[in-house]
Amino acid sequence: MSTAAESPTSEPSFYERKGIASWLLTTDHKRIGILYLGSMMTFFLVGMTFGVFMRLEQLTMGPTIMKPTTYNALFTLHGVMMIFLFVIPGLSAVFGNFFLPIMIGAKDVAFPRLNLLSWYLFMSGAAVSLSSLFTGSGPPDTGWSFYVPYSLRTRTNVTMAVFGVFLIGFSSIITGLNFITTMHRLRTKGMNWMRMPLFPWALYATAWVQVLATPILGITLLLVMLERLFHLGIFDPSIGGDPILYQHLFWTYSHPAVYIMILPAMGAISEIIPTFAHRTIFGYKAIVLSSMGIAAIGSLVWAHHMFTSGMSEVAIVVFSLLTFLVAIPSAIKVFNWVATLYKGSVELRSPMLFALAFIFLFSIGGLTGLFQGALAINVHIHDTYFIVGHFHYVMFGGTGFAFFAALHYWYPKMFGRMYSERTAIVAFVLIFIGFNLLYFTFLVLGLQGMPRRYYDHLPRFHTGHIWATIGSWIMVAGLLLMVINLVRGLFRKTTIPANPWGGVTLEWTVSSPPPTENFDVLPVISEPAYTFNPVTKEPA
Amino acid sequence: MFGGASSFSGKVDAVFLYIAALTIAFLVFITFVMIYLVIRYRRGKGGKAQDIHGHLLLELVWTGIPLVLFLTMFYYGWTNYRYLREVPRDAMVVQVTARQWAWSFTYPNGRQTSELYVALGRPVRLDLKSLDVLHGFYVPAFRVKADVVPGKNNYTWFQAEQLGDFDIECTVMCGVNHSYMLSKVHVIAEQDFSAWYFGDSDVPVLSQAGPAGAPDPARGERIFKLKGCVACHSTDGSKLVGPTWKGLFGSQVTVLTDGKEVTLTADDDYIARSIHHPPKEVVKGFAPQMPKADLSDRDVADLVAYIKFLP
Amino acid sequence: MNPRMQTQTEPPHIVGYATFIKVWIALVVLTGLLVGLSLTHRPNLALLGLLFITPTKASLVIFYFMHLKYESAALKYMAAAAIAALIIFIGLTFSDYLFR
Amino acid sequence: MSAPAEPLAAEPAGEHVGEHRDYAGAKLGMWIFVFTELILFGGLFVAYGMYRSMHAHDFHKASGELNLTLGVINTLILLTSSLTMVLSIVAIRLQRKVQSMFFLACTMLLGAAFLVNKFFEWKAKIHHGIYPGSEHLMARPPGERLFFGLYFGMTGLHGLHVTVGVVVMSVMLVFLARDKIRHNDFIKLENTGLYWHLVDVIWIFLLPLFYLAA
Repeated sequence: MSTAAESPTSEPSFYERKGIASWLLTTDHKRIGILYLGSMMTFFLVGMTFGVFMRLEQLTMGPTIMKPTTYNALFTLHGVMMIFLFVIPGLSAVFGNFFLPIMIGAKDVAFPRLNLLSWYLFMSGAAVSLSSLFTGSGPPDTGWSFYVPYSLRTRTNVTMAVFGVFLIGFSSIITGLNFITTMHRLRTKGMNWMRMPLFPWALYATAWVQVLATPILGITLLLVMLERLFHLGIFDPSIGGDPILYQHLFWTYSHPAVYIMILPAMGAISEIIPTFAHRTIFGYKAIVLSSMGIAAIGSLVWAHHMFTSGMSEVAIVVFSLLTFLVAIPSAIKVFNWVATLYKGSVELRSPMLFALAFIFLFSIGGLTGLFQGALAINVHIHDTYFIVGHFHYVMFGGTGFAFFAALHYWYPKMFGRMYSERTAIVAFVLIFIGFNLLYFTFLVLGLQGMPRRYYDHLPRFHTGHIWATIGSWIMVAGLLLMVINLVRGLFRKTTIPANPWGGVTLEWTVSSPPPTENFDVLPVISEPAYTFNPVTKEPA
Repeated sequence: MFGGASSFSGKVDAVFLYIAALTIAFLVFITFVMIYLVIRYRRGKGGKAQDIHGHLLLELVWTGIPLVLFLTMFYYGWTNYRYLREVPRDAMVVQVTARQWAWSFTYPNGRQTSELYVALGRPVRLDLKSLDVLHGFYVPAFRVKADVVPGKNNYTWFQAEQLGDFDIECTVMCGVNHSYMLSKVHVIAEQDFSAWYFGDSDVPVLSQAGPAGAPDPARGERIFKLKGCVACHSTDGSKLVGPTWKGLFGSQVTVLTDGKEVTLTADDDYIARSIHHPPKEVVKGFAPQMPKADLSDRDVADLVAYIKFLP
Repeated sequence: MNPRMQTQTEPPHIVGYATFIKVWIALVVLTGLLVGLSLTHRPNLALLGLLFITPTKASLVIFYFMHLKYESAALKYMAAAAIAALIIFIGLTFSDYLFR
Repeated sequence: MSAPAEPLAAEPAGEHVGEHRDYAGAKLGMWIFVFTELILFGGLFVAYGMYRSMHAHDFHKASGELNLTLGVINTLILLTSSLTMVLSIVAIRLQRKVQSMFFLACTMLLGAAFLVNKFFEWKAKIHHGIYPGSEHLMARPPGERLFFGLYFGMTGLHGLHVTVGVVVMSVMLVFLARDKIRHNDFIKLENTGLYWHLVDVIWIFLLPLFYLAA
């Protein structure tokens, strides 16, 4: 595992061509990945700012820095941006685009132009949904779930926001379609399915969920638009429609969407842990199967968001049972990751710290999910801060931390530069402490009965809100430090070897940053993924 | 948590404790093992890493044990939940009406209130009805929650087991004043409840829609509280979602009609128009958010009388 | 290029005009049967038509016109998975509506 | 799917992989797209199923008001257009370019005829005051309102797909004329065909759900 392997190819890197047009018209999967990264980090920072303002408002009781309409718009936009513009495309659009073809030994994805189109759809969706800020009667105030009939009655610009999300959904479908075809058609010689690294596997499972679940969101949002424009009546109780049907359709997509968010994150963790333990992954097959299992069972549990909605008792019991089943593949993954540390040679670099924190935080997220699956408790904690806390543990402690882990892990490969390791660790510690102070307090508040989406709170919740807000400051300080560190790293002139961490997947065999064509000669694979010992694969 | 204010609280808390014990044990275990392995096999120690590809028996064990534990959680959660769906026959039925942004409660004898009064130890069935959008009826102390869905009548029930006042909160985002859609449950002793229930201190108003007599400001005030006007209009001059009613009558107001600004005097006619067709004339500086209320002419007259009565 | 890919990459053999015309005739006949059944004004027969004839017609289009019959096993599995996903989705939603 | 196909040509050395020609890949991509369309309509079928089970009688009554003859004619039109579509593909593979163009043009004309038919059907309904949100409809029971809401929503979305199909086919016609679609490079036409048949499959389900529910 030499960390100083020399550049295996003299070809110019994919950054070689300059000019705006070379970026905006590119069909290179790596450049599209970078485009996604830039746009998504921007959306993340904006969404984070919204969150900071919400926490500030909750620092005191009663109206202080904003009016209820502003607050309601903030939590809606925070949700829409973080979910549809950050975590759903998240790892698959950034790292999937950049690394999937390289990791399976291909020169690009199956449909490069479609790939670019998908980025444009994503950006126009973002533009359309954010344009609701400035058009009509202001940004939507419904919450990101757009529940009917309020979303049909409110005078705010729900139509625009929903149309934006529709476009983003379309972009997500195209990415999924592209990845499936890529993995079926473009794996290099010798790379059979069971030799494929786990990140591509996770993307494969994700892609199927994207392809099969997103259309439901599409039609649901389309119907919301039609309702608002033409009063079709399908969701509107004053015409005869059933608001619960909306919830079914919405969660039929939006629950699997949670797995669209978390699966690639799990995939990235499955890459990082073996690399820094310097040994093969424990239970490769189990992780592959659990990825597919999560994708399959995860699509069957949506109605656990609706236990108090007045569904039939049969449906309630069925969905509660299925919900507990989906916890199993996640547990299997956690066990396998931890077992991968056994008899390894563990190096605690910043990506590894984020990855281990992921395991801890995701476990809390997953375990708090069990409370909600249990019917009796669900009645109590549904629609409270407990859900908000749980969701942030899974989506931020899970996907968010995995995203940062992946970013620190693949950063040298993507940019051919390096961030400051020491600053990265300081930032990590701040984020980790702030995160837990913020969201663990949310769990407690929820158990005490603090409902979500409240502009104001009762006196008995006040202490909790103060702690949470202080946590948000610590976390944001860490996040900003992390971003500054990563941006500063881009300007530090260093040469990065092809394989700085000692990884064994194909992306570490190409130079950093990779050449335009990825590979001069397509590699031929002759052994399973993650063969570290006894023979360490050196770059060809 | 762990207050036990209703007969359902204990059942929820028992399941909570069961799952909490298991999950905390799991979390501590996995974290401990993780930290131990990181330290034991750290890079600097010089141990050689080994490729261990997996262990079928281990995989089966850590699939099987969680499966069994999860199923017990499911079962325990479900059996205790069933209690909430089986309403005792002798329960008193109270009709709960939710609107943006207020609750009202109608008792079997027609009495209407904006806060819920119940007798200690007596089961109460709540039939939930929404006049506009989704709401959520939630009493944290009782661990009871149910969505209030327009066009569909949901129900829930509870049996209070502790004297005192408990918060009612709306849990489904329902608009600007969602976080102020609060009320209280007053749990009082059986004999106090009977006295209140059969007493005449607070006469039910809306069942009395008799012939119009002289407008009655006192009745207007009750409508003001019961029909949710109070959620958006203050009577002390403070600015809420809608304009305050203090000093409203006879004052000059600037309204937007079809996009034009018009200044007019707030008289009986104007107030009645505003109640019947809220979006027609919206006071400048306020959003057109007022819902249409189902009020009779007499109700409106009484409300106007109440507004006149205000200083 | 992937060697397996090259073996798969050739388009399947050409199916002649006659097969498709036969399928078309079958589709028209089935449509006639379906409409005929519903015109008998017997709800059971009409339902039978809906449950059996319609999927048959759809399968004819999918297998012949859309060529699925001549495609690889992988694609057939995928199609089956997609349709299964749809059926499960409909079934689970009905677990609510049928028991309300 | 935009990836062009040249199934028998090997990948030229040094060319960026974006230009690769992969017949099976392009078709796989299209199939996956077909699945998403199927599920998109699936959401509407769920809504239909729910409301029909809740308002069986109203659905039955409202369905009687639809013009069965027009519905059946449109079904025959679409079935025939599916046939001509598939024949167009066979023709180009047999190197009969003119025949292929003729069949494709037939498909387009049939698609257009379907839309014209649909237009008159909608026009008649709207003329009778039956359209979403109309006073006439609001005076009727909820089940009938839902039936017509779904009718306009589903046939509308289907009509939109037909329109898109006709536009795409007109592009394909130009490609055929300019030899951009050839006997050994016909994936664009084949994918257009897949899309068109999907539109047909959806109509096969719409016919009994709306016109034969009486």
